[in-house]
Amino acid sequence: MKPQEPIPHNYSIRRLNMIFALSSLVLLAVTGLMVGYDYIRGWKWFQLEFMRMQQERISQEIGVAQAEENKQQLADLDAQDRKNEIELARHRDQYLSAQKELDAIEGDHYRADQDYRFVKANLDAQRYITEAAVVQHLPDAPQQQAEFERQTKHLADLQLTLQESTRKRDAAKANVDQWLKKIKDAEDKKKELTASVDLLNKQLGTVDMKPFSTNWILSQPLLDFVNPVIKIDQVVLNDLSIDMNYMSVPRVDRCQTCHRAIDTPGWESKTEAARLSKELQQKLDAYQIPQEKRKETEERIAQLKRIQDAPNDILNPWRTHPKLDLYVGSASVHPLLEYGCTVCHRGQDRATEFGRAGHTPASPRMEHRWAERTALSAGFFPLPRDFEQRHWGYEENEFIETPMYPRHYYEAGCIKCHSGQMGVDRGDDITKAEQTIEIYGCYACHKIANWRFTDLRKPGPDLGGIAEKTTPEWAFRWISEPHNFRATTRMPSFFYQRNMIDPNVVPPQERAHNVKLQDAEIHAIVSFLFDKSTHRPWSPPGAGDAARGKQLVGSVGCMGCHIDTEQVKDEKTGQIRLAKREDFPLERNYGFNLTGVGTKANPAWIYNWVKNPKAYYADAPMPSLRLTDQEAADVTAYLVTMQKPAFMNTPIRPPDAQAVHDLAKGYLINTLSDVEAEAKLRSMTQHDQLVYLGQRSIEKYGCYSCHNIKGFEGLKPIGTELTVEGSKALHLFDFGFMNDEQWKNEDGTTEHVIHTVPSWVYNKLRNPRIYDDRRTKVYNDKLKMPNFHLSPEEARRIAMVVVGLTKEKVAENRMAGRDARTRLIEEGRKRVSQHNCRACHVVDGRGRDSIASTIADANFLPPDLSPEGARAQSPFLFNFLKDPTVMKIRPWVSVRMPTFHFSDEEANTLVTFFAEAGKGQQFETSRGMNPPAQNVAIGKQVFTMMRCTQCHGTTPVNPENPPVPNTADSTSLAPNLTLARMRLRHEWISDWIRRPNEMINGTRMPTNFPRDAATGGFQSPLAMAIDTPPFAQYKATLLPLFNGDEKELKRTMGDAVALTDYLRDYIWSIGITQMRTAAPGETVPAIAMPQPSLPPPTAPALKSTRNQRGAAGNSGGPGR
Amino acid sequence: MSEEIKPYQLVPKTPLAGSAAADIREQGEITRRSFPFVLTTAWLALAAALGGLASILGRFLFPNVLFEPVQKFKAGLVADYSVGEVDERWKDKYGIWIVRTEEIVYALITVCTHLGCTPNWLPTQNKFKCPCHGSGYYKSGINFEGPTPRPLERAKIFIDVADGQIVVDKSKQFHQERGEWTDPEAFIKL
Amino acid sequence: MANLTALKDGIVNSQVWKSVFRVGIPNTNRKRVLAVLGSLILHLHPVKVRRSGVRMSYTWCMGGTSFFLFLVETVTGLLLMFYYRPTIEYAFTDIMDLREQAPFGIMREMHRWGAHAMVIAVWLHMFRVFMTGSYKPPREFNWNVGVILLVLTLLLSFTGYLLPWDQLAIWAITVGSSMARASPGAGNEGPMSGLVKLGDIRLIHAGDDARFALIGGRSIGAATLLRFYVLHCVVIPLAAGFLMAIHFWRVRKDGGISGPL
Amino acid sequence: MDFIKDFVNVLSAGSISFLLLTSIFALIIYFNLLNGRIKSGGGIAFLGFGILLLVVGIFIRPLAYLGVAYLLILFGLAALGGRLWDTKVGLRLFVVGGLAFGLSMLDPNFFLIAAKPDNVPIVAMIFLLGFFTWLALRKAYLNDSQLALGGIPWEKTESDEKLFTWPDLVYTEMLCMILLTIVMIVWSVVLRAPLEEAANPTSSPNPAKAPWYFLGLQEMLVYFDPWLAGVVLPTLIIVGLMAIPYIDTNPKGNGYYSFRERKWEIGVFLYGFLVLWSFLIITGTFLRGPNWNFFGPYEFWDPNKLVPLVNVDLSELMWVKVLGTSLPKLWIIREIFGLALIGAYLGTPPVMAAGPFRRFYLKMGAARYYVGAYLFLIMMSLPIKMVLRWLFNLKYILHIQEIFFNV
Repeated sequence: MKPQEPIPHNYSIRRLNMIFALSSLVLLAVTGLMVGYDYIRGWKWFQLEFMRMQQERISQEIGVAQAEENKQQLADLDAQDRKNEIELARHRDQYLSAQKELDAIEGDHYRADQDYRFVKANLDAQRYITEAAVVQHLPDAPQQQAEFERQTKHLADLQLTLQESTRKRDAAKANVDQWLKKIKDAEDKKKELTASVDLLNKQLGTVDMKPFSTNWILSQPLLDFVNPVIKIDQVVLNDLSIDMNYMSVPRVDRCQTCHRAIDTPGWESKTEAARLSKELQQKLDAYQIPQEKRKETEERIAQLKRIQDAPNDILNPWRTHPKLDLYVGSASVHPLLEYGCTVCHRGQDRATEFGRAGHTPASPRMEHRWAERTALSAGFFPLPRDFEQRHWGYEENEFIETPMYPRHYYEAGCIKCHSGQMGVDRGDDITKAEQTIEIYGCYACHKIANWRFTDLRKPGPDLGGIAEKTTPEWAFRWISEPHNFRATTRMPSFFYQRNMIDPNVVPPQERAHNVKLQDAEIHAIVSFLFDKSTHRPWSPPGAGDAARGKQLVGSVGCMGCHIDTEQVKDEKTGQIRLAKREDFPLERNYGFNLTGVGTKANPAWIYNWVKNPKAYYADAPMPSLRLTDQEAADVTAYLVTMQKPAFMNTPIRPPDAQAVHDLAKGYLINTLSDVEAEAKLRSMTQHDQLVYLGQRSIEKYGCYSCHNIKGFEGLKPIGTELTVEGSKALHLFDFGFMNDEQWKNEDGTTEHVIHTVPSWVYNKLRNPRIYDDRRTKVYNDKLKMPNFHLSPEEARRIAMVVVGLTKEKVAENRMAGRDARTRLIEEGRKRVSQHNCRACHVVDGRGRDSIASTIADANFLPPDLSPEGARAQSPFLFNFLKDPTVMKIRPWVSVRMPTFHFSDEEANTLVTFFAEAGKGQQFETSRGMNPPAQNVAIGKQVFTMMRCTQCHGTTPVNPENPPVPNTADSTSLAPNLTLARMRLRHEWISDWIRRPNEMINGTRMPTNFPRDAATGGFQSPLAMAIDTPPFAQYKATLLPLFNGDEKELKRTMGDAVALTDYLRDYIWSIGITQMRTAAPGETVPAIAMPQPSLPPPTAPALKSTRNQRGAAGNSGGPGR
Repeated sequence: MSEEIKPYQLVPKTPLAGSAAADIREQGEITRRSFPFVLTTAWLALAAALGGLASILGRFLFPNVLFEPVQKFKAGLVADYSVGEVDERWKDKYGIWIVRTEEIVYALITVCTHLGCTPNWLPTQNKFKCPCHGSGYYKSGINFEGPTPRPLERAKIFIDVADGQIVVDKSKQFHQERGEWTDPEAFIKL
Repeated sequence: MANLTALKDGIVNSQVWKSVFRVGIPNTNRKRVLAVLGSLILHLHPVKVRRSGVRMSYTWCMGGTSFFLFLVETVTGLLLMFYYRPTIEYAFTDIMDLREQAPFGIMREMHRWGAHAMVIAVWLHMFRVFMTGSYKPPREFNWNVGVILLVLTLLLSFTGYLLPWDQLAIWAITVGSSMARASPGAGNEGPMSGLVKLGDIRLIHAGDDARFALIGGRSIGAATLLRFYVLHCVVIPLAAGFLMAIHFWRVRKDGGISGPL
Repeated sequence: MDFIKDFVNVLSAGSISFLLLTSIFALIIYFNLLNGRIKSGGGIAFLGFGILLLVVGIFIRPLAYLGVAYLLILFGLAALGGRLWDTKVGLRLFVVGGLAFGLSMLDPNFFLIAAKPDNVPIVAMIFLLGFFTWLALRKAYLNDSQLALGGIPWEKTESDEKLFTWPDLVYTEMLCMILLTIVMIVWSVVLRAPLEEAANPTSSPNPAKAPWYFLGLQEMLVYFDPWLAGVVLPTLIIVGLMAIPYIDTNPKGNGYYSFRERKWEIGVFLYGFLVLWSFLIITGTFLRGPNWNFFGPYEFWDPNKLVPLVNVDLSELMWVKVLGTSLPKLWIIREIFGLALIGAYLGTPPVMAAGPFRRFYLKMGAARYYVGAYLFLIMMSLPIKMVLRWLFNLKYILHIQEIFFNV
């Protein structure tokens, strides 16, 4: 078909064709590129890699399963199969006839069933019609009624025939089955044998990605929407929304897309596997795992062992989440479907790529290892083979507002929901971190407006009467560098810091000038404090014996809150070195270190302070140990011997007049003009200038935040508020010139600043002045935060809390500990933490390791208060807390329970806390009960049979200072039982006698009624013993009490609960009912009843006391 | 050293003939000889590319991730359900009836197999009745009246070994007509 | 190969094919004419066109590019509407989802770069029309339609810029729209707007001035996002489409691609 | 390398770069270069202007830089043989431009700005504008040389000869579509669309820029009050564009490239489009950094860069500085200088109509003349205001706060 006539063209068609062909090919290639770009995504590689690992593991398990599967059994099963086949063939005709017969019957049965259904349907309709007729009083109601009856009868007949045919059918079926039964049984047995292998093979199939396998085909580019195996895994959390600038957006966590095995056990890291297997093993040995779960736990431990012995460790992102029972597990406290991941870890919830998800490196090494790859491959597969480098594509993305918490800071995420609690259950790191902040007093300068850190007392001592306490010379040297005087002090060093005098940071001439200015400021502060101080006369101590004082200090309980040594033996290196705060339990840092107190304070002050601290200033944290004058004198004598002469002979440079003048003028300029300021300064003497400068310097450095200083009450804390510091944007943190820099701390360690918020906070805590390096600033503009000389561990802990304080709001129902009862407990815990009770006592399972480290024999330690709530009666506890002398329960303990001068409100809070924590009724007093005489008699016999008097005294004693038993055999020390009635709750006593060890682990009270491992009930030692000859006489006395009922007696002797109740009734009878013995001429004060300061929560009602044993005992055994 | 400027001549309007025609043909007019290779590859490539783009648009319409409500939920303990009774506790939230008989517990999906309406359980008449077209099912889910082609589907149901609760997973359904109701995951053996 | 061509002939000559493609492969002049006249799209062009109209170095093909990019924008824009919800809660996360999980999230890139390319193409088209003096009579009106189309393109791009609702977007639009506040007479802070009073009540204030009309509120918020979304997806494209029709029509009516008379 | 970078950084300061661009624009467009060679007379004039700049530059430092750059470009063009519109020369220019851009991409600061996904279209626009301006002027030059010889423009040689739409036009259009799709797809695959953090109405990023095609307007906001720069000028740009066909009565040059026959229209349009609109966009994108300070293309965008920007009004300048008195209270007297200056500026068209432009006035008719003149004046007010601001920090010529009317 030649064209009619050629036509002119602008471009040669041949060239256009060529261009057309080329461009179309390029377009095709580019379309392919687009498909590839969209298809190839980083997370797909992670899922493929995990499938490969699963395949490897499953095939390994198949190998193990096949090995176990005994071939022999399988073989003979096959043989039996063949035999059945042959036998069936022989009886083929009978089998066939049975089958035919069944089919026939099947037909009848179906017909009968069908008829039945039709008639039933008609009957239903008829019932409706009759009811309607009756209701509407229609004339033909009776006929309908009759019709209804007829049909019901007809239906009954049909029902009979239906049942008949069903019976016949079942018989025929049975007849057929018995031929097939043998084959079916063999089949089942074989299937059961190979069940585990079949299951594994089925699993293998789902994870198999060999080319051209179904999974592989279904995950090809344009097909991967049908039923993809490799897909994005997400959890939609609507009620845990993200606060995105005044909007709450539903949170959609997609972390599981790469972290495939996060909630499936079996992929733990080696360390986690070791920890978990040890923990499970412990539980197994302690019978804490219910019977049916034991086998499964053993398998789990075996699996963990296999993980530990595997050649290489499982790497993130394929690891299981540690502590699956607490996090992420479906049965855990924070199941994945309800909490997701980013609630605690933060990070970009919707991201499906490593870099965009906001992973934050903890150290520069980690940052390098994750280093961002070339841009092109950022979205493509990371090189699978470079495991060591593992370049996952970390990019410092400043557009992520909530980057993830780095390693060692994970528990920062707890604060968001647990800020209403004193401690996070099983969150030891964060609990200790918050306690560190409370003890070191960060909240004083930095306002933290959440329940945990509000209305706490000022950490530093009152400086109102400093002149009475110490000398200006000491004060000067102390303020300039407190750590020279005490290594473990909490007082930070404000002066001569890095940005003032560090040689390689501050040029020489400025350094000299700075020193002068710093000296001037210290002199000014000291002169201001001493100028404004009160001068109350304190009575001098009498003659005291230092040795007795030392013994007293060691025994009476001072070492719970104080530290008396400065040298400590380093467990690693073995030599003696300067002590650090971390060498001692946290509670011992509550009071200050006693070394050098002699040089610091004058004896008169020490004497009066030790006798009654509150006299010096009202809210002194130190309680009074009720020392007699002589004891106080002895203690003072000992304390005076603790001198640090070296500290006092460091020279003090006199204040440089010009420096004082310049500094004072610097402040005057704010209000007066230059000329007026000069005139004012000339009019003031050197001392006045110092006092004025001192006041302004105190204002500048914020001493009033931690110390009560007259004239500075109610001022705003000096530091920046930290309430939402964790949400502060990264660019608002002033890194100065320290970004990605290395710097050397004064304790020789080198730290590295990386561009993340946790790193900034950590380095700021380690040395607050580093961000001034290489910056030219006027003297007063330099950074002011003092240096606490925090160790890396302390700094990390505090930084973790700071980073955890975020502005994210969590719905009320998701906050932890919001119910009324928990609020009561938490208020109490706050008091316990404020008064440092854990120095001497174990509360909620924690504490007492301070005093334990100074007292050798554990039997002389103060009591473990874990069960206190269930044990103590509220009035007794209330009075005991107000005035501990009211009853001395453990006279042999040298450590004295101090008087804390609790207000009524505080005492009530504590009593409520102990009651609620112990799950007992809040203000319960059961003193009034009087047990029936018969119970008492029986109890007395049992009491003597159990020989309780070996340890417990039963003779009434004066509760206020009972005689001290001989402490030779320290394991037999036990409280006097006559005090029980006043002190202990009625039903707790019998409970305690039955299972002391479960209440207080390692108590001296023997376990007289051990648990029966099988049933879990209690075994009674008297069950057998009663018939033995030595017990004959007791048996004789007991018989009449049981009206001669031998069998009943035998039974009661075996019944541990009954026995303990009788014991309790007997103890109750011998108890005293009056606490404070009336001193001559003094009326006995009524026992003060604690007022329920808070609305009593809906605690369970008090259990009704068991029915009284009838005098005649006719009601058989006491009803249980 | 630069292009030489020569004045243009006005090209006459006369129709092309002779040499000019040849010259044009030489420019590769569409003749049979040149058509097959270059142009076929061009058109094929273009068709393939456009096909690719079209399938991309198609694939675009199938989202990789769904925000549908959760399919799996915990339905309390077996003891919470009384024997022989159809429990409608989860009907609104998850579209599931839980029925407990003497031997087994099974979960029926509240979607009529006819056209997808939600049937109601009529205790008096002891049957599920679909309001849309009158389909009727027995308590077991077997269809017996109305246009419905097949019985109600059962959802996967099992006991979570960790805390002993019933777990219903609607993402897996079981059809009675395919004999799937015997599958151990279709019911809980008591 | 033979049966292949046979097959081809079979198809091409089948009634179905013929009813659709009335003209068949236009290899004769008559067919070339009919091909153009017969097709809805192609009859946008005249049957024959001046040589300079085809020459790339003359027209730069900028008009065609702009129109093609407009079509690309429409297609990709429609596709994005499948995944984007214009509320302040979901806007940002939907756009993020386009990159994270949506199939072929690259459509967002196509749409955005297409928008920038279209703005450049429209400018270059104006540049070419000016340099060839093609605005001179009889094409003045068409030049004006072109200018309006230019403004509409800028507005399209401006309204589209806000939709991802990230910092870049909200602040670009805040800067862009704050100019409207200063319009004389109609802007709250423009001169002479103080004079428009009823007694002592100012009629033009922050609550009802030009800027308020543009962003539907006193500050950029949910109303603005919705308003810009509707403008971007419906109002301006329709207007632009309508004006383009006029534009193409006038090109033809004013004598096709301009050339020396 | 650093010396060159610093030199370019200083050069890029508003005052120098704008004046340099204007002078180069004049150099290229007018003064005979168009007919292919720098005429000896014209050449000396330009050289003189360059040296003059150097001399004045001794006193006003920036002008020295301007002079050096200007002479560099002058000799550069001369080195290219002065024949700007040859394809060989065009190619060399393109290569030099590409090389300069490539080299400066090595500088991290420049790379940060130029490689930002949203700025890539601006870089593309610069190269496209450059190429198409060169192409248009080259074709205009070819036609002009034909017209000079009394011939006909190239377009006329074929204008009456028609080609079939099918296949020619349709074919090229399809190819153009395919190539465009390829470019779009590759561009989308290589560059990711930016997505910064979620919108936060309380904290604005530093700098907060409008979309790139409005950066010209945002730049104007620095020199004029918002009502002028935000509303009046943009509307006048649009109205101006729409009025072009009605003001331009020159029948010649319709449908073919020619410069000589439409010298004034092309000159004004190119100045408005290339020098004002595109230059402002480029400055707005590349040279405006945090706190809307000027930054050289190779300079680090330091948020705490301090630039003395204290500006002064004309009334303050005259009354306080020159006459040494305090500012009079009544605004009429206070703004007398401003009013006079603006009155003179706006009064020139009627004066010119009577004087030298009489011929134009008669030819175009009153309406066209005045509309065209005032649009031109308002357009030129922008460069004048910019230069006054850069050199003397002059803010308002007319500052009537009472009725909120400032120019």
